Amino acid sequence: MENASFPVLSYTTFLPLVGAAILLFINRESRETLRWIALVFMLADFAVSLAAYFMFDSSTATMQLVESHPWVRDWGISYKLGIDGISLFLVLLTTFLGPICVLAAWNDIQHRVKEFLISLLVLQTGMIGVFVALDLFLFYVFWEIMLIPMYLLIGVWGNPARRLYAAIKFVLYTVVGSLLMLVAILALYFMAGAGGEGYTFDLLKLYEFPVPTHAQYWMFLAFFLAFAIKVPMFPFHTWLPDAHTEAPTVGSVMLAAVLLKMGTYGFIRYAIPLFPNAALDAAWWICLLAVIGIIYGAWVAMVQADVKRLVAFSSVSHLGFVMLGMFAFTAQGVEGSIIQMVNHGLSTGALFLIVGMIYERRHTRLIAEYGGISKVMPMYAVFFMIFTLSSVGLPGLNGFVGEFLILVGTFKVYPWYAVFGATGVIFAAVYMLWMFQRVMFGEVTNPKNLSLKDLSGREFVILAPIVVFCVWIGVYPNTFLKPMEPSVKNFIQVVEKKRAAVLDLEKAKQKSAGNGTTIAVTSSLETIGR
Amino acid sequence: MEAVLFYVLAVIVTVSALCVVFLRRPVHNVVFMILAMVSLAGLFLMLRAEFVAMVQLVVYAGAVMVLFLFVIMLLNLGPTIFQADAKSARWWIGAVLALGVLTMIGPVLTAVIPRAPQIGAPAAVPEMSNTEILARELFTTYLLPFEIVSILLLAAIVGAVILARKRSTGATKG
Amino acid sequence: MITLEHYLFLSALLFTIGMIGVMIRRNVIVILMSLELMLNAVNLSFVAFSHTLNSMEGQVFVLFTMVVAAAEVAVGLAIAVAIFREKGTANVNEMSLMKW
Amino acid sequence: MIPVPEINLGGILPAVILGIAGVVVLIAGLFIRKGAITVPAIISVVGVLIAGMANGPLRTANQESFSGLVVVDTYTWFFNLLILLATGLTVLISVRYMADDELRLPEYFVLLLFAAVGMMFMVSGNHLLTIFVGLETLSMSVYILTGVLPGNQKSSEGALKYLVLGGFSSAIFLYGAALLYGSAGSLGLPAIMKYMQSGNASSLAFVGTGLLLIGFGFKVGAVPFHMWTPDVYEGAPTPITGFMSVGVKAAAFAAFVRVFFDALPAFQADWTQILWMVAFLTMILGNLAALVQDNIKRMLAYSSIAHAGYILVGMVAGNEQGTAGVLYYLLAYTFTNIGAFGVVALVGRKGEANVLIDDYRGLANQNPLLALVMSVFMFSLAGMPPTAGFVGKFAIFGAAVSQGYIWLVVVGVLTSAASVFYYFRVIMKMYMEVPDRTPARLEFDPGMLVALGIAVVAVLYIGIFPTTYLDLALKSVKPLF
Amino acid sequence: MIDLVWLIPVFPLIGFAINGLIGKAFSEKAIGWIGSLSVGASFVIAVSIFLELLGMDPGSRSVQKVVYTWIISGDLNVPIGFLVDPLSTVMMLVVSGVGFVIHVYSIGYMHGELGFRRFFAYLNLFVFNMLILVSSNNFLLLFVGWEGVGLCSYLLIGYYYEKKSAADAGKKAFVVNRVGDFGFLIGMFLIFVTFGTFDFTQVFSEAHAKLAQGGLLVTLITLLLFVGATGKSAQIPLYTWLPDAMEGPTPVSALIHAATMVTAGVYMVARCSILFALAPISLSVVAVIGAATAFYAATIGITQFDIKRVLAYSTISQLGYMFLACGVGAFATGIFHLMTHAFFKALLFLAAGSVMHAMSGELDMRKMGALKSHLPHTHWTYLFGTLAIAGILPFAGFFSKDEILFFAFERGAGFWIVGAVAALMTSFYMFRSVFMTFYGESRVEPEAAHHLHESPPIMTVPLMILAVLSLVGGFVGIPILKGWHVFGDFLAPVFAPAEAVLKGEHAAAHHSVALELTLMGVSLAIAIAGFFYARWMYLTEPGAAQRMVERFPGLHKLVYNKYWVDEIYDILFVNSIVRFSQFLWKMFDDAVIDGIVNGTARIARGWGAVLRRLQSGVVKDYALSILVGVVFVIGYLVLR
Repeated sequence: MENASFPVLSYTTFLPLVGAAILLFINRESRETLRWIALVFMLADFAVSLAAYFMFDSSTATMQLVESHPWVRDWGISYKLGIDGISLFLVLLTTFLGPICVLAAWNDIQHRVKEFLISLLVLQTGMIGVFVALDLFLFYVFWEIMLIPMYLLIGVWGNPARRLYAAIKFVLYTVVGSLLMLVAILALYFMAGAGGEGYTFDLLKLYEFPVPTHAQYWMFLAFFLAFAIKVPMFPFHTWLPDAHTEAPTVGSVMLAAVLLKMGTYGFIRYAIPLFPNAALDAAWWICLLAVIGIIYGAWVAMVQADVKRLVAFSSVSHLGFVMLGMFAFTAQGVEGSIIQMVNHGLSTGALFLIVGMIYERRHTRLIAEYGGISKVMPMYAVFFMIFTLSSVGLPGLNGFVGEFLILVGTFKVYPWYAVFGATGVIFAAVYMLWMFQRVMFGEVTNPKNLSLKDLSGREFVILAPIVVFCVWIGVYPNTFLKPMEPSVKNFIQVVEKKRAAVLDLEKAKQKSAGNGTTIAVTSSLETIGR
Repeated sequence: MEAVLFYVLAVIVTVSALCVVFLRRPVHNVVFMILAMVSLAGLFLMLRAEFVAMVQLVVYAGAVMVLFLFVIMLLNLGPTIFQADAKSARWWIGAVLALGVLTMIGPVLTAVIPRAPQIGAPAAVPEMSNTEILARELFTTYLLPFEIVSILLLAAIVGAVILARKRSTGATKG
Repeated sequence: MITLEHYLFLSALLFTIGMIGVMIRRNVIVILMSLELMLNAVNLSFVAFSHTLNSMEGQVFVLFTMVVAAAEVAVGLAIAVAIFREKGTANVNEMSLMKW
Repeated sequence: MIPVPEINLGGILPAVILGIAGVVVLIAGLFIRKGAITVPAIISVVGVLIAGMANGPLRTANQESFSGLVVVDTYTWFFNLLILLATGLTVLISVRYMADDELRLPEYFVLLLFAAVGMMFMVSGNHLLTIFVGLETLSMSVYILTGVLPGNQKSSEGALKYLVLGGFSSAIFLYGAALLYGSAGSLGLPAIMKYMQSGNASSLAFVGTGLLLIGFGFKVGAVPFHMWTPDVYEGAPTPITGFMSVGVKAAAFAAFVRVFFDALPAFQADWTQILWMVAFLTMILGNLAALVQDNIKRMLAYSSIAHAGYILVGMVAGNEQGTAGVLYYLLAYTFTNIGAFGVVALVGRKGEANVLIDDYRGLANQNPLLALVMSVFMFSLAGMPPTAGFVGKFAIFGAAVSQGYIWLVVVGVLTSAASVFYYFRVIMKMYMEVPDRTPARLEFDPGMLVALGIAVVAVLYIGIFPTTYLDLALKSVKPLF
Repeated sequence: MIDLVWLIPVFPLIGFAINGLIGKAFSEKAIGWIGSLSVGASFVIAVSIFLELLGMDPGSRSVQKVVYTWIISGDLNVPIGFLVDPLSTVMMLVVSGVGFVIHVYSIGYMHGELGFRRFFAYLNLFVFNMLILVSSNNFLLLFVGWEGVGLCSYLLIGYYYEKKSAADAGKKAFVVNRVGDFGFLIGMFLIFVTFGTFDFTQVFSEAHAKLAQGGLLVTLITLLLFVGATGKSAQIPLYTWLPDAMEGPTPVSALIHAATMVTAGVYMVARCSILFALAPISLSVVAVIGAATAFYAATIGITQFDIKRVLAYSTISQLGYMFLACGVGAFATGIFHLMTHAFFKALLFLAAGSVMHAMSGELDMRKMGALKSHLPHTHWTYLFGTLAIAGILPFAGFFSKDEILFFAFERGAGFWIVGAVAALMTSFYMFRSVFMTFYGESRVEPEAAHHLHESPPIMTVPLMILAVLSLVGGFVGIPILKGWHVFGDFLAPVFAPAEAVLKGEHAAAHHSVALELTLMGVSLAIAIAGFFYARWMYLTEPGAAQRMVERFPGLHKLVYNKYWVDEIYDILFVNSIVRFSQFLWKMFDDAVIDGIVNGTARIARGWGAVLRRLQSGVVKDYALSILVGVVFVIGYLVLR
């Protein structure tokens, strides 16, 4: 694949980093300037990514706008970027939220503005990088880089109570997973290399390489751990509520809207296509976990006293849907889960913004502290309502399309999972509306709430575009479904084909006690007792 | 004859070594150390290593041990109770482990027997004295280490000087 | 008949005694002496080997060992003196400001 | 009469220059007014630079000289470079420190340079005698440097512990050498190798190998021969600690690798087993013990033990990639750790004060840039991309995986996951906590600035564009295979 | 004209947009009329479409209009499309027509309310969703409207959100509906996996081919769909939300919880008539549930004093009738009753609203009485409504209800008896409400008394319109006389396939005029009996009610408290789940998982603390550890 004429992806990825670099040299006292520069760079980044969107040809499934330059030659590491229908919208989502986050932090963050904006921009680069990388090494680098600014966001600007605990918990959780994944990456690299493909970290080349099943299990396990923690899937989710609760608004937004998607994206881009046999063999169990997550998250969310915590657990539930659809492994399921990634990014991100706005005013996240807010903040109430409904999955808004596709897709394969998953829809209504009611409805019991000001112009500007997209996806999802259609189809075919190929290969080997260095390496992998 | 000499020396060495380790008075330790050195020198002689034997006597038994003696005088470490950690398990564990090493290495040492010629076989170049050969070797083949060692000694001297010159404030920092 | 391994055993014995000395004595000075014992033991092996093998290398090595040992003693004693000046003891067990 | 010995200065020129520089400093010390340390420092740096130039040509060289006592090849070149880097940076970060700690001794630099000389002979040694003498020169200087702090009991105590244990381990090393000599008939590495290849190697040789391994294991601070490390690191003057953690370690590993891969490949299967165990213990103990340290020097000491463990994994892998990984890792580690200790020395302000991790509270407010730099070093130590530390770990673990040591690598990554905790703890203190008392001003000096600048840039640069350096490492280990 | 069908839902949407976004600029009147006229416009179009439909020959009265494709994913392809056939047309007419009237009424009723604009916006949004629901050409779009109306009912019930009870009621309505929707959703999935499409015509035309008659699959599908219906249409067991829904403003109760939304379930069942026809079991379930609800709700209705709640339970009971009709296979009749019910129930609610208006918000009938003189228009309109619902000839209710009873009888006398008894109770409690409200001696509290006033014409005119409708509405379905049942004939083509199946099932019903006439007489008698009994109890013999209560205290208590169903549900579902969730959160999340996580960390640090102790600080111990190493290494090498 030759390089794209105009390295739009590199620009998208590194523009924020440039911004960060520039900020380094701005006097920390002139906060407005800092904010404006950050905002400008985020907007520019969004513009560039839009350019990428328009350059994107939605009729083909191949990687597009590919840029590939050798990086570490003798390890076969290359700087390779590219997007397809699957990553396209995640990139757009990220760049879209960038400026919004800067705006959201405009008044929220008052101390160490400079460091904050720098971390934010670096984080942006890391996240986009994860979505556009097509080289395992590069991917891993971005994957880890992203940790650092997030750690700072939570730890420095989080709310004093437990920010340190939450921050380190977030990091350790992630690192444990991703380091094991690193081992798997290396193992894969050497197997493929010995397997004659030539030593390379190029994802697309590695797709070709049929990993023997027993090795797949180990590697998939490692990848699964890394991604499942990030998603987070049911038993690995406990870092999420803490991180969300302690993080500053913008941190929560980025965390919910994009970081979690890195996990799901990891599955769809890496874990499944690289190890199809293991993935599909495990699908049943993973779906089980997903369903448990859906219901568990919803139930636990229901009894939370802290708005942010509640939304955090709702994320666990929503991401459960995403995983369910993905591992149902039908066209609807996968497309649904991708759409749902975007949806969750929009609605949950927006919810965190909403919560942040009122937190800015009252400095508490306890539901009990509120009540009757609608009366004092009507416009706020409207937005809050819309996002609540979109996350409840009301038809006509984005949430419905995703959840519906996922459930339909799942129902074809695992009817019972779909049935139980669907109960999540009920509980979603319960906990969201209950929360909404306790916060917004009733008399204004708490005198502190009487004097709250309604949304400012800035806040309106933050929320309005998100609403637009919520409605857009809800009413005319094809804008988003069409571009991903071919990629998803191709994804499914590729995986199925590779899976079959591996099985055939192994049958063949069983027949003629195969030679082939693959065997050698795998046997060396088997003798991992040394 | 030879055998007798060897055993006598061996016994002296061993005993005095034990004394070094087990006697309570540092001064006595030094004295027995010297004794050990001297008898080792004897063994060296038996092994036809005259020069080494000489150095052993002059440098070790002479200089080094005297240095020890000086220091002991300087710090006048008078008679103290037998300073071994009799009580602590350290004593036993240490001793046992050390003996363990001995017992393990011991049998291995026999491994060389087949290659070992009888003691008393003529040295390589009979027309030259051991010292001469050694000198030749030292100044041709082993010239480099010889030079390096000079640096080592220089370092040691400098070090000894600055360490000794350290004025003691007594107060520990940090 | 006195064979090589007589010498080797003797040296091993000395080495062990030296180790024991390091292990059980408290007095810095004596510990240094025990170290010297160990080095001497090694020297014995070297000389014995060199004699058997008819090669000078061993004896050369011994010379260097002696030099090193001497230097070590000098420095070691210097440090010991310094410490004695500061703490007024030569007991290593009391030299444990730094632990854990 | 004695025949003129074969002399070829070219190969050992860098060492010679350093030695001369040392002597010059020593003499200069007599003439400049007492307590002036800038001049000696400058002389030393210049000496290091010249030595560096003299080292250049060695890159392509490949010959034995001094009747096979030293071998001059790319491997030597690489490590000479490393040693010069370590020495130079140490000198740079020392100046301010010494000024603070009425440690105004020119001899400090002399010993530093002599130590470097010793290291160079260690890495170029092709004969156990050379290696031994180099090792002792190095050790002797470092013993003294450790104890050099006036009126600081910790310093003296550290020196004594180091000396006693050092002597102990050298005795063991020597005994091993003796046994090898007895069986191989010579101590030249080629001779030993020939003998080992011959097949009828006596079990004496095995034991000798084991004892050598212990000697080196002591120097690199591998469990269970590591016990001296924390105390000595804590007691020694901070820059010297940095020097030990990179220079001494590097030299020791250089000799370790050369001896074991050059002379003892025949036993590889066996000593690999031992190293596997040692590496395993080292990684676990180092990281776990570091988790609970409050003194940053001690924490870094344990962390350096842990890193020794990672490097040993590279040796266990035992192929070219593995050893190349070791070299790259040492390079990365040199910059990183010298930098880290530079910051420690800087934050220590008055010598050995402020060495608790808590003393880093609020550093980010007081001096954001310094905090950022320190964070970079911490990330590199924790093995986070895009720093050099990450590429190093990647290289080593990769090699180990390729040889099928998956479980060892898993232990490695899990322990480094644990290590993230204590490295990030420093960052946490710097960025997320506030000092209980307003700390004294930080005083920079050009030397420190240059050193830190070089270190941080290098850590990032060779982390992001590692290709060249990996190639170098790979070329440098060629002579061993 | 039919091509413009999409305009029908769009007009209210526009109304919603205008009022919602820029309404702040307008005066109350403007807002009100924008809202109303947008619905009126839809009505006009609906009428014209209706006329056009009449122009076509009965066989081809089914037109589809696809606007655009909504979701394409794999083999899933869902259009935004409309289906114009008699059934949907009738529904559109009812919804937009009644909707329009109620909008106009609201202008007066909501006058001066704080959230006036919000109210009309929501109301328009509701009408939009309702029209989508009834006019969509596929299940998914129907589901969209289905959920949409649920949302609007949530919003409008919670209109007085400052009242906790109101907010709770709104939430309850939404959640309970969600439970029903859950069933609906699963049903749709089954349909999709069976037919590979959501399109009505396709599904229904293939139904016979793809589904074995009375087979498990079709039964499952229909039952699941019916679960959805029970949620929307407040049938046992999911009816509990409707009475609470009365917290909303009265026009809302009229429009949503009487005339339109709650009938969505009936519409859906009728729409899927063929599927149900194929599943006899489901049919009988529908019938039983319908009958049971009709009876059960009526009993509760008898004992309530809150006028709106009385109406609410009567609504539930009437909906029961409709399902009973569907259950016995008389889908057309069900729809017929749906329409008439829309008229008179809306009327009743609006009249009740007018009463409240006059009584400044009082709802308790025990505090009313003798309002006849003060509220003449309200009185006679309410009376019309009552006569209609009680089934007095010639009011609309008579025809539809009687027809239902007839078909029920055909299916089985049991159904008929239950229905008849329910009818008796209906007429009883309706007249009871009339007497308690408008007749007898006034129990009005003095301060409320002196500003009693008839409502303004903007409210009374709609009442009159509806009153007329509930008088004449039944004439489109005159039984017996061939060809006079215009309504039934109009709908016939829609239900033809279902009819066919059912006919095949049980032998053709022998249409004996005599029987039908007798039944008519009986039901009329029943209605009148109810009237007199109520009159006796609440007019001529005040206190009789009290005696009754004293005679059966237990029974009364039980019924008066609505059989404690709400409480039981709370205990069974709400509380238990909340408790369990608490447990999960505290025990599992915090204790177990985080316990493991933090535990690992603690163990690691613990080990660190242990290992550092090895570092005793005594140099000889260090030497010892080296020695240990020596022993092991040598040992390994020697013993290997």
